Amino acid sequence: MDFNDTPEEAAFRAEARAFLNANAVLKSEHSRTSGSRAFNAEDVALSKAWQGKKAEAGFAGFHWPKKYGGREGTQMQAIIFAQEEEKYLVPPGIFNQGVGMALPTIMSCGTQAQIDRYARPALFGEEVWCQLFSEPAAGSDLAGLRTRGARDGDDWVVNGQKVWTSNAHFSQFAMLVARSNPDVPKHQGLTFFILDMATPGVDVRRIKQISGTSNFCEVFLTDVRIPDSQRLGAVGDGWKVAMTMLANERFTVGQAEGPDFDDIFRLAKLVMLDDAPAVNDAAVREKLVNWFCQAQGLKYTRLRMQTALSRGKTPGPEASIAKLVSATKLQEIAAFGVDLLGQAGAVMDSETAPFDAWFQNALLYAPGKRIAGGTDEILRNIIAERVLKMPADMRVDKDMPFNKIPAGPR
Amino acid sequence: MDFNDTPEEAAFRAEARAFLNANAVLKSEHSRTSGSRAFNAEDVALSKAWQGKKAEAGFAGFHWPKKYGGREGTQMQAIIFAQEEEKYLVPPGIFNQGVGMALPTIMSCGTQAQIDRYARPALFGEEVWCQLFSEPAAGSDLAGLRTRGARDGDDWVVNGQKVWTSNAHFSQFAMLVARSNPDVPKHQGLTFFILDMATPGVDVRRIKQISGTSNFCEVFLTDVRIPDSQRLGAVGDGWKVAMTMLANERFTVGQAEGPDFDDIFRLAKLVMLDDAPAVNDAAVREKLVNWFCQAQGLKYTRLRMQTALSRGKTPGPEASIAKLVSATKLQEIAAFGVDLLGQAGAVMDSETAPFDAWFQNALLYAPGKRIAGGTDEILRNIIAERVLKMPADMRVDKDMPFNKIPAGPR
Amino acid sequence: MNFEFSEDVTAMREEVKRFLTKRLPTGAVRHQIETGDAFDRELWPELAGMGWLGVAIPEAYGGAGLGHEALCMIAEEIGRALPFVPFSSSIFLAAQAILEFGSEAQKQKYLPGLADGSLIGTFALAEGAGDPSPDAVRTEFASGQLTGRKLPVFEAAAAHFAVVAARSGSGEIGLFIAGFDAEGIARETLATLDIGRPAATVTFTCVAAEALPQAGNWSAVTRLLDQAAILFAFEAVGGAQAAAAMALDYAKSRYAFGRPIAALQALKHKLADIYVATELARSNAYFGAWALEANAPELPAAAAAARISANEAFFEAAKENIQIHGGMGFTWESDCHLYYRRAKQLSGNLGSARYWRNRLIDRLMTQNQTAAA
Amino acid sequence: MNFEFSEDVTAMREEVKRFLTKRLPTGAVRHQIETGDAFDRELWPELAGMGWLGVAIPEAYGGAGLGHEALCMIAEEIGRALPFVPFSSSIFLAAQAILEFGSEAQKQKYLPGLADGSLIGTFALAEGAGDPSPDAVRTEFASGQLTGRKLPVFEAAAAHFAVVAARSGSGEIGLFIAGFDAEGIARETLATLDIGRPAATVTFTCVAAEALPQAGNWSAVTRLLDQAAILFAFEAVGGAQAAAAMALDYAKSRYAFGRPIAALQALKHKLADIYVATELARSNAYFGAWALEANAPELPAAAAAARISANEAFFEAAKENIQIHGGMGFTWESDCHLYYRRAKQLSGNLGSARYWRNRLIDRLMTQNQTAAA
Repeated sequence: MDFNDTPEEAAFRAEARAFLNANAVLKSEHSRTSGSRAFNAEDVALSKAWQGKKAEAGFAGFHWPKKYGGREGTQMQAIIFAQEEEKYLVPPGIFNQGVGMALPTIMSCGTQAQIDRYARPALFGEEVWCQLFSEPAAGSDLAGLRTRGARDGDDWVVNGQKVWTSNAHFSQFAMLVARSNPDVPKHQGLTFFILDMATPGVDVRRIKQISGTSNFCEVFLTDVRIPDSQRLGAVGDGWKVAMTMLANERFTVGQAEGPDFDDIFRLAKLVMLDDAPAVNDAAVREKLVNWFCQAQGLKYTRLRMQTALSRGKTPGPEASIAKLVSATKLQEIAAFGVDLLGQAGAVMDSETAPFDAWFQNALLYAPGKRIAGGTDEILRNIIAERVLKMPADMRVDKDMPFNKIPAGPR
Repeated sequence: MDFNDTPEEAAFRAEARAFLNANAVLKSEHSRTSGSRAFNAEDVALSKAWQGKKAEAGFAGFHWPKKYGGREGTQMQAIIFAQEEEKYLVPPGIFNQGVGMALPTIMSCGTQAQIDRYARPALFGEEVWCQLFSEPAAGSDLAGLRTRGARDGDDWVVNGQKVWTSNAHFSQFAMLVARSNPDVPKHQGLTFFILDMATPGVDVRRIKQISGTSNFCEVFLTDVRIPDSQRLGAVGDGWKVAMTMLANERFTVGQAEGPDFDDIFRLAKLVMLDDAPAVNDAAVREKLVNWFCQAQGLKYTRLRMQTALSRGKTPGPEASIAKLVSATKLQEIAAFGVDLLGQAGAVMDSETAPFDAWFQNALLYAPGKRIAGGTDEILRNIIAERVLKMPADMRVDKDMPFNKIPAGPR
Repeated sequence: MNFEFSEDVTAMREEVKRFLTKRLPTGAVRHQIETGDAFDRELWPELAGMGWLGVAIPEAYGGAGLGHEALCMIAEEIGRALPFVPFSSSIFLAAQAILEFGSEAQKQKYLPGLADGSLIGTFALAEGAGDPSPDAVRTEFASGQLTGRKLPVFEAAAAHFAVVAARSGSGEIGLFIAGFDAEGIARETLATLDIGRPAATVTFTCVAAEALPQAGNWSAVTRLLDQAAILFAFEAVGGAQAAAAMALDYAKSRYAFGRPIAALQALKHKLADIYVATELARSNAYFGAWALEANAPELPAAAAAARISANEAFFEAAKENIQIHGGMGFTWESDCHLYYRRAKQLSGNLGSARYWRNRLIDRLMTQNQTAAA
Repeated sequence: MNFEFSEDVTAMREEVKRFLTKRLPTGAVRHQIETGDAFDRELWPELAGMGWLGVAIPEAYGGAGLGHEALCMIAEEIGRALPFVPFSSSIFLAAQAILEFGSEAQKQKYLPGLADGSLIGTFALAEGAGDPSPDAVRTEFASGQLTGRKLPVFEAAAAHFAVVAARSGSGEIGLFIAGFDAEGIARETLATLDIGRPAATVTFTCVAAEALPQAGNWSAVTRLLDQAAILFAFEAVGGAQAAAAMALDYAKSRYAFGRPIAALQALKHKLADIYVATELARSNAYFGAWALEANAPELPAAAAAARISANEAFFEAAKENIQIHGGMGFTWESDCHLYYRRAKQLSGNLGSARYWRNRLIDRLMTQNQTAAA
């Protein structure tokens, strides 16, 4: 048992480091991650350039076939590169939806023409993709989506509203699921499309979150015409295609970013309680140790997963564990960081609130981390059903025609 | 807002105190309640005598009609008497099932002959009753009970097994629910009986609990013949009668007995941690305060309920709250009492373990408090459905004939 | 047994509730906050006009003289409706301080204005992070003048004056009234987590001030904190109940998988637990109301228990209200975050839970009894 | 990345698991405990015969020399199966102490017997309630003799000797071997919460003893505690997993309302949370195993994190296993309570969670780094 790379891994890591050293700057020691940052036009331009540079150097599309510009590499290479890249100041990653999800799905369900059209521009950072799945009335119950796609000649006419779309305001393309047949059970009446975001009738509005920032968009679709050639998979196979895509998501949802154990530990050493650092207080210690054990537990769980990958095994449900634990931990740490400041906890001026009000800000975006990418409740269900093989929740609507399913007051 | 009795209540309290002073001895200051005590023959004899004495003096059957020896009094009188009685050393109460539950049910669902036969002997402590409801495969799902009651001439022949029956080993009579018709949905095929525990075929065995004591029995019923005259309510009305009875139970399930805030507070003042009393430790304080707030909250919730009663209103779901909170609190306090002792926590010798190993013993019976009389999960459902009016859980078996309901591997 | 608010008080509370529910439909408070003003200048005189500001101020000073139980009930409704007004600073703290520690002349000078809303006060104790403590008070009162820096002072921009804790020449901590129009005052707005309760740093440089003569040492401050803690506990109970009700309504109307999500056990049990926590907090707050009105020796322990349990219930309810609303609850356009922000504001405004836990245990250690009544 | 047990060790662990599962069907352990004997005298030599007692004892001293990673895996299986044998006292503590701090002669004298099961040792540190601390050690070693009273000493009735912490003439705490057949020894059985791990008070009155020469001060004791903490953490992980598996099996086979109770969200989420806690604890224990085997400077922090998270996961799993079993789980005839008792025994045996939390934070404060690797 050790933490060493295999010789192949070590060689690849050296290669990655060499590339990164040549093209990026190392982060300083106490750089602060935030789980809530909106990207501006400059971020997008820098991101596109950085993605292009990585793709040119063979550090993108690790799983992709070489013929589309990929590396035909291993999962471990992707992990190692991410580990190394994390240490550098690089532009935000906005290509996960395209390179990590959309294109792999197109490669497995799409036509050769679709692959040829979309693969390289995505990989080389020229085109950004987003995902038009969730709707105001279809979140955890994704298959309950109501956006209507009606066939009209060679086109489909789409009407509806999508929500919680990251990056929609600067994406060129979207993966869209719409209901093509409301008369059959809900999973059977969906069809999957590639949507050009410049199509008339696509109206993107940014959503203002609790924190005041806007990381997500809502997208209104009014008589949006999509050529049938942009359909991905068969009519009515939308659910199957979406599941193919979401299977790729599992690897990408990870820990909630924001203040973690090290940060609250640092705060507890800084803040004084009754003339002694807060870290000396037994009640503070109890909480700190709890978060330390969770943070370390997540870290070593991740390393166990990577070991499994490194040995060619399929990893387990670690991503669900990481998201479930880290989102709650983030909210607790943020709240505690605020509590530690006593009467000034509610002050957000960076002059008064330590670390530029990092904990206060985290408190405002933490609730989203427990919702986006699968709520706590959905994740517990996933663990119970997929890992522990417990029975699925009862569903009244499973075999019912979609338009007969009770939908409550509207 | 105050804590004073109304003039009527004050007069009654004085009356109750006078009776108790004349007939019982006050408890000492630090008497320890235990949630796990098995009664022996002497306890039963003393209980019967005490019940007789109370009934003679008019301090039993507060709700009962005068013609059956009751007081035709108020709920507040019952509460006030219980409050006062609690301060005295009196024999254990074993008449709740008879006086509080069985007889009120007989009075509302039974024949005059049944009332005349059973009322006075129960009230005057001559006959003890128990309740044969739960079965090994029917706990929370009480209506899933399998004990079979088949009509045979003027009798019913009962076969099956009951479990979790308090007091069965010294009870003269039992309230029994059996399945008279397995071909109809489960709630419709039950019939309610009064069972003479001396009937041949009734085999009572005591159940040894985790703690080693035996507060409950299992009762095996083999070809037990019950005359039809002992049937309570119509054939097939057993569920309705049982619900009538359980409605009376709501007032009787209360807080879990055992060490509470005062006791763990006393322990925390006694135990030393790093040369200072544990009560000085901030982490200990955090827990203590949590239990204090719960204990006080329960106390004042109870007083709010009593005020409602005193004003002639129907009390709310306070009993469910009290049981849910106090059972968990008991288990937490017991576990913490053990933890506070560090390396000697696992020692149960009364010489080493403070207060005669009260916390260790409580740790062993506390799990039962979270199960008996409605599990935590059932109580949360009750609060959600009855108080918050949330939808009931989905039931696959509701309208299915009983003998078609999936019952799993046996 | 008479452990319940009187029918008069209950009727008044229903009136407040009806008024605020109608006056402040969903979104109204948020829109008011978004104006950027210091408080809702239209609503404030309306509340005053109904006599609700002065409900606990004696009639002799322009109030209704209905006592603190009535004020507790209003506090609960304030917590529920979250009106954008400086009610708590002006009434729970400033008016209470003057009522308790002011001279007859001061009462006559300030209380009628506080009761009719023409005068708004606040309380300035904190001087940065940390819990209330005499050692943390560095602001000084000498030769009739205050000098120091208070932070955060809630609703300072709305207020005309503050009751300020400061160290006098004798070294004891006292309470002093300083007008915000006086020379030497500087108010600097702070960004706050709770956007519905703005705050400022107030700097006093040789500001003329008058002492509250009955507030001669630190125990006056703790007494004021105890009293206010109970009123804020009612605010938190109201907030907890409102957030839970919002979650419950949403869960009943939101359908997924063909059923309301309220049918899911995960939600049922979560909301049952929140209900239980809120009911226990309410009962502790009731005991606090009794202790406040009766000026009972149990006041400090009652205040601590009420505050701690109410703040915990409120934060849990507010936090899970967002969770139950899912994505919607995480948007600015939902009112969920107003409760979440307020819950956190209340958990620190009079000192942290740690401070109150220590006060409670220390009290129980000395009184050697765990509860009254 | 190679953060996983080797295939050899994993294969051995499967063997242990198969053996214990077959050898100890449901109820077997309980029946063995009910005999009233000090341990399962039949099973013990069988375990020895398989070479499992000496797995981490070097071949030179009669062991298998497979190292501590192998012992960790066996510890997990011990935690799962709860065999009624003094494995932990004799191997995790006594053998470990001699291996670490004994002279060559002592190793030769004791380790082969410990490895073949003919000799059983235990560890005597505690002298009543409280956490490990040099000040709490009042037992004295003078002129080659021990005098004092140790309580509780686990599995004292099964053991032939104890490794005893005592204060020597210099005032330093050392470790000493005392035979239980020596003159001046009195063992008095204690009632214990964990009936599967009996204990006694052992009184030493001028008992001849030999010092472990490398254990010269308190840091030897804390080092032994760190090492043992990791082994006990694996025991707790095994227990947590077994209790959770028992609950899961029951929930899947128990029907109510026409469906297995495993279909209820309340149970699904409860068991998912326990699964998550157990997985995190397992990962922390793995890091502990690495630190133990590598004798890494991270050992103390790794031991504390492994112990704390494993004990918490185990108690939660054991407690909720009873809850999920309902009435059945509350009876003597179910094995549920054996895990519940063991979980609580493990949470105090080397000192309370508080003690380990303090050690962890103190360590993090000095090392100013939170993790290795």
